Amino acid sequence: MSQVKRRANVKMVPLQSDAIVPERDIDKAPVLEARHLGIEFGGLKAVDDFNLTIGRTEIAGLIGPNGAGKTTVFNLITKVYEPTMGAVLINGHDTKGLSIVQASKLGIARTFQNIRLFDQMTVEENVRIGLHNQIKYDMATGILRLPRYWKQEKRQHEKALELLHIFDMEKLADETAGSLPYGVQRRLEIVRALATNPSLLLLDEPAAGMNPHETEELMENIAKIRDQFQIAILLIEHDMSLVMGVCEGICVLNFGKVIAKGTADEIQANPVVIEAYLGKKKEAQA
Amino acid sequence: MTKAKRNRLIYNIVTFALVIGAFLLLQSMIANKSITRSLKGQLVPICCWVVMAVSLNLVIGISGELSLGHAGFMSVGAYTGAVISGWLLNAHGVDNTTLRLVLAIVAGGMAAGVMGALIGIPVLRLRGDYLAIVTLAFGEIIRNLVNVLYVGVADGRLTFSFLNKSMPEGVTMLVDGAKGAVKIKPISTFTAGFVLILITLIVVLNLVNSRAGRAIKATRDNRIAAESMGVPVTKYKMMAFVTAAALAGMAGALYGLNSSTVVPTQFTFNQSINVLVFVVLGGLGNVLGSVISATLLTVLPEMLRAFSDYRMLVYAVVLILVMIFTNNPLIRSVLSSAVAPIKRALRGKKQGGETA
Amino acid sequence: MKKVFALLMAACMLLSGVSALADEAVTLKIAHIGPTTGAAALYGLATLHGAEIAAQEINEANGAFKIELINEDDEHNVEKVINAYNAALDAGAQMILGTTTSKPCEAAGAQGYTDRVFFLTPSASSTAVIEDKDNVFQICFTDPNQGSASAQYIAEHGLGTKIAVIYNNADVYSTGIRDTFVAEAAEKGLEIVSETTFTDETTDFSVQVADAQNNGAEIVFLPMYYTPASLILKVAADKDFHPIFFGVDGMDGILGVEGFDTSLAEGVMLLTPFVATATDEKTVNFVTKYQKAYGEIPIQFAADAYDGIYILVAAAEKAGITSGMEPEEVCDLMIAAMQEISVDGLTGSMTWDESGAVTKTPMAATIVNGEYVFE
Amino acid sequence: MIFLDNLINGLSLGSIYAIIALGYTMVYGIAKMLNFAHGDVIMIGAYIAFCGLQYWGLPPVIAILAAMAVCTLLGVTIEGLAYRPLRQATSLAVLITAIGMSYLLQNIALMIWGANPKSFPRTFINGASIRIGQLSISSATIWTILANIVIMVALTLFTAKTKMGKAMRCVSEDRGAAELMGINVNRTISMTFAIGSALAAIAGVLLCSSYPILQPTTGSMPGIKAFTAAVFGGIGSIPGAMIGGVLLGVIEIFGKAYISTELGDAIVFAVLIVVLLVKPTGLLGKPVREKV
Repeated sequence: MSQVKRRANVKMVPLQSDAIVPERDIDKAPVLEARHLGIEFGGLKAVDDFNLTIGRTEIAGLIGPNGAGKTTVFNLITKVYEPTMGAVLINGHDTKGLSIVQASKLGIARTFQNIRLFDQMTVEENVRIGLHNQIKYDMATGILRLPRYWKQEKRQHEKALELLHIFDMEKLADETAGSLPYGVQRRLEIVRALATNPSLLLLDEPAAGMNPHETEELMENIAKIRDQFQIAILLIEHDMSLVMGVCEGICVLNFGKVIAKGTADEIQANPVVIEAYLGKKKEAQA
Repeated sequence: MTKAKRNRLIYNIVTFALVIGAFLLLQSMIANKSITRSLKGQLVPICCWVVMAVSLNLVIGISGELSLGHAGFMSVGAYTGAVISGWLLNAHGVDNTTLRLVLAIVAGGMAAGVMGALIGIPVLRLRGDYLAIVTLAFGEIIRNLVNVLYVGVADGRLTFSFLNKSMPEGVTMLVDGAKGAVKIKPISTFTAGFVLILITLIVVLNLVNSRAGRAIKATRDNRIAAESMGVPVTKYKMMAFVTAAALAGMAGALYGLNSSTVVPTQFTFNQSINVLVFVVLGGLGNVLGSVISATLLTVLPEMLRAFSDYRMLVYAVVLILVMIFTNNPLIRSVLSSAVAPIKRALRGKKQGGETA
Repeated sequence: MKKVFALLMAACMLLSGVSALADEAVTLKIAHIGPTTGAAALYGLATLHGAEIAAQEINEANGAFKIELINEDDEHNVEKVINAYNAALDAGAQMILGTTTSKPCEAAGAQGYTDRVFFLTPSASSTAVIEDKDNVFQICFTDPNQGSASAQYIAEHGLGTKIAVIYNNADVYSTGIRDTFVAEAAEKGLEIVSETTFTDETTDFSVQVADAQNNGAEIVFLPMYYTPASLILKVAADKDFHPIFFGVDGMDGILGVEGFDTSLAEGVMLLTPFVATATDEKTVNFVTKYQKAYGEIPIQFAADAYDGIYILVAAAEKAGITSGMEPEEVCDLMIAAMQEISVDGLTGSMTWDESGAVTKTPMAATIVNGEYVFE
Repeated sequence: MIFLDNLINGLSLGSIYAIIALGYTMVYGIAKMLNFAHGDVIMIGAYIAFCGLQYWGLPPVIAILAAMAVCTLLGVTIEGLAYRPLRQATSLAVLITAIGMSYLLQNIALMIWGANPKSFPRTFINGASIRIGQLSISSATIWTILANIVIMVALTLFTAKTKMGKAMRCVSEDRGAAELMGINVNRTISMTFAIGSALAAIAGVLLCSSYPILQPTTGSMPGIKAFTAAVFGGIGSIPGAMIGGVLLGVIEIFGKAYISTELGDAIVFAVLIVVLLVKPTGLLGKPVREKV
């Protein structure tokens, strides 16, 4: 139904050994490359020598114990923080010195661990903010209500409803975002991020606070989104069933460093990971 | 048409209907002379304060930044308006008062808009309390500078001087330092005020329901999220700030040209707070609320002249109570649970009607 | 329509015979407008109280005139003063005693000029108050007049030649006096060695005083109200700087500030037409009544307003104002009458010309042992 | 000579700003709110001391203690009634409330004491000035500087050594975490307001000893300038408030003396703006990172 605009000038880059699933990158340029990425907060290395390459339609997972630096990696990729070491390339473009807005324009969209919706605006308006750089007209057109205003508003409205349909949320279009239930807010964040027409979608704990049934539904939807929009997805998640179920490649982070990379099966079998992360988790659960 | 769109349309229609209705009513009262001198004298100031309140609401309610220097922009507009009007009359012999008034208001708006941009560029990078205190500082600086500004007109040319009054012979002073803008020929009319309110409402309401307006609201609700969606936050904050400053400047020009003189002490921090009270009482982000509260709070003190001792006291208490009632989660939930059954009853009835 | 009605009323009164005039006094509806609340309330209340005492005296005397005093508050605000003015006319005022302060008076007077309403201001002293307006008359000196009179006084009495001026550059009154003082001083061969400013919010005067001291000023001229003046006196005392401090009428009241160490003001000279400690019969009568009614010693503003009511009555008598006469009609009659009368009041003997400015002799008082003493 | 004279004038004014800024910085550092009414608490403190000296004939020290007691009570009451219900609200809402509180205090003072200015009586604080050669330093300045040093040392020790002081630092760092650690956040913030308001009373007395005119608006302009000083020094930092206050006072005096008395206030506010743009955290402030 939706025709996603393909980005034309994608520079081909040599294959990186940092790819989790190598075969995906043979015929497709990577969307994201993080090279020796790192940041220090007052002498403390929150992320150190982080390398990751994500292919064009890959779904990758970033896991690790609390405080491992996962969200910091997201913040580095989206330019909330400027890295003190290394580089982030998005669709082949170096993002050094770019702002959050410029990074977004390069094709990155994200959701937030602690939901950041525009609480006082309606669901549709939230999605329309995502469409901000997709369907445009200037301020004067808006104030003077020129014909272009009506045309573009109509397009925004239709597009917003189309996107909301992914999660069957069209009926909620007029609700105030802040008044929605938790799970719906998480889904709205994903829709809003998709509206920016990204080539890489970063999901920060999308299943947090969801019940197993909702999580399963979300899993299906993540795969559906990838297939429909032909985008790459990187997600942070503590729910292992979701990570193992949907991610083609997984990267494990501990104390700001990558300790393992591989497919779900490889990670589950990796003794380092089991010791550092899964093992503990199992004990805790038991 | 969606529900939200319908509600918005109704809101806008009510707003405009109320303003136009009030204007027609007052005009008919003026025509058959059933209006008191006192009320008639307040018509133009009311228009000015309505525009001030609506424009400040654009900054505080819609853009979510607390500006404490709004009166400063009003003074820039008032002074510019007075100078332009005096210059047109003295240097170019423009006798047409309507033309003078329109040009003065446009000039006042432009000057205040430019001032808004100059201030906004550094200030809007700051956040929250800092932004508030810096707008306050700018308001005071503007007042300080206007105190030592001298403008005269002679032989068709404007002469400006700063700090000391060095003027050529035979000059007619337009702005005379602490004496303010002097010898203004009052030319403001109620109709001009009414038109200015309409323009303000059209600008603000249309802006709010457009791409730019949504971007402004998004930066208010969540700055980081807005940036992550590719919305350049500072640009849109600036847009709201400069628009509000320009509208305040236009109100200032109308205000200044309603009197024979304007002094810097009319545009102090207290005046900014007065407008803030209008905005808070009318509801943050609620344009119609600002129109109503600015009107009532301008007229009521005149009707209750005997109580003017307590006006500021009451304002202060109102500010505090409104803030606590609208922001405390506990009180809000109590209030909304009290209102909910009524809402439900209303909605139930409507839905019942629709299904039937 | 209203005018016709007024004429009919006047005709009726004439018809009802001369005997009526003897029994039924003419009622003058006078509106006092001034800041009775807010930061300048001190002055507005003083003029209101002064006017009330005069009105009471006239009403008790059962003469040819009765006074009905209407009071409207202008909050010392240029916008509010128009509201106050309109409210006064709505309440039936025939003439205005006011307004108390300069800037509001300028605005209201201009409105009154268009509407043809007569103004007599007790204390609004800037020239802009009367300029280009035939309907406004002053009881106090204009600011320039005070400025030049001060310079003349200093020169004639040989108080000194090196002068420092400290003035409020955000205040019309202060800058108005300063401008002519500086001009007149130059003519009289007085040297201005230091000139510094402050604003309404200033509390620290150390720079201003230090500048005067370092430039060897013998006289410090203070064209300002007493609040900042009291701070300047304190700083000077701390710096062991003891020139002659020369003030203007705004300095009046400094001795009445609660808690003020009057020794700081010892030797301060000020130009004022009224001091409450004078011993003439009129002043004693007024001060006694004022103290009884309001529990405080009247300042010059109160005396000006007290005189104002008597001036209005004298002019009304001359002009033949009658009860219920419309303000428009009153205005032109009063303007003509004002130029013919001469009134001997608390603040001196006064006459007026068509400009609206008053002519009276300035007087300088010195503070000795915590009291004002005339030369 | 003139330079030294101005320097001393600057130090006098700066020490007043510093003592007010100490109160601001404490409250801002811990409660994370700009207590706009702080200047007006100062004014109330000065009025209480005035009443004690002028009407009740109390000895100066007792009058000051009375003012401190009243202000402490006032500060805690304000916090409990107006600010506590807004703990979760946006900073916009809190700031508007604080502005409302500032106006409320001014108008209450107006009702109780009237608009006529009062002159603050002479006490031991503003006794004879001290002369060194041609220079003279007013005794109020010396007392103010002494008070500044004592308060700064006391506050530093208090926050470093005592249990309550440590609790304050925790709340300042991370309110949520402090709550989880079992610190009573409400009580800690109340305590902060109590201390800040007691300091305000002292500041009020010192302010009015240097500039002995007392009006309902007495606290507002020094309050705003002292906030500027606190921001200048780095808000939340106790030595920062001291340094910021003194520097701002010196800048204001030098600006007036060497540039123009007309533009004195404009210069002060221009300093604030420049500082916020160049170094938003002030001279000694710590950078704050927004959590995403």
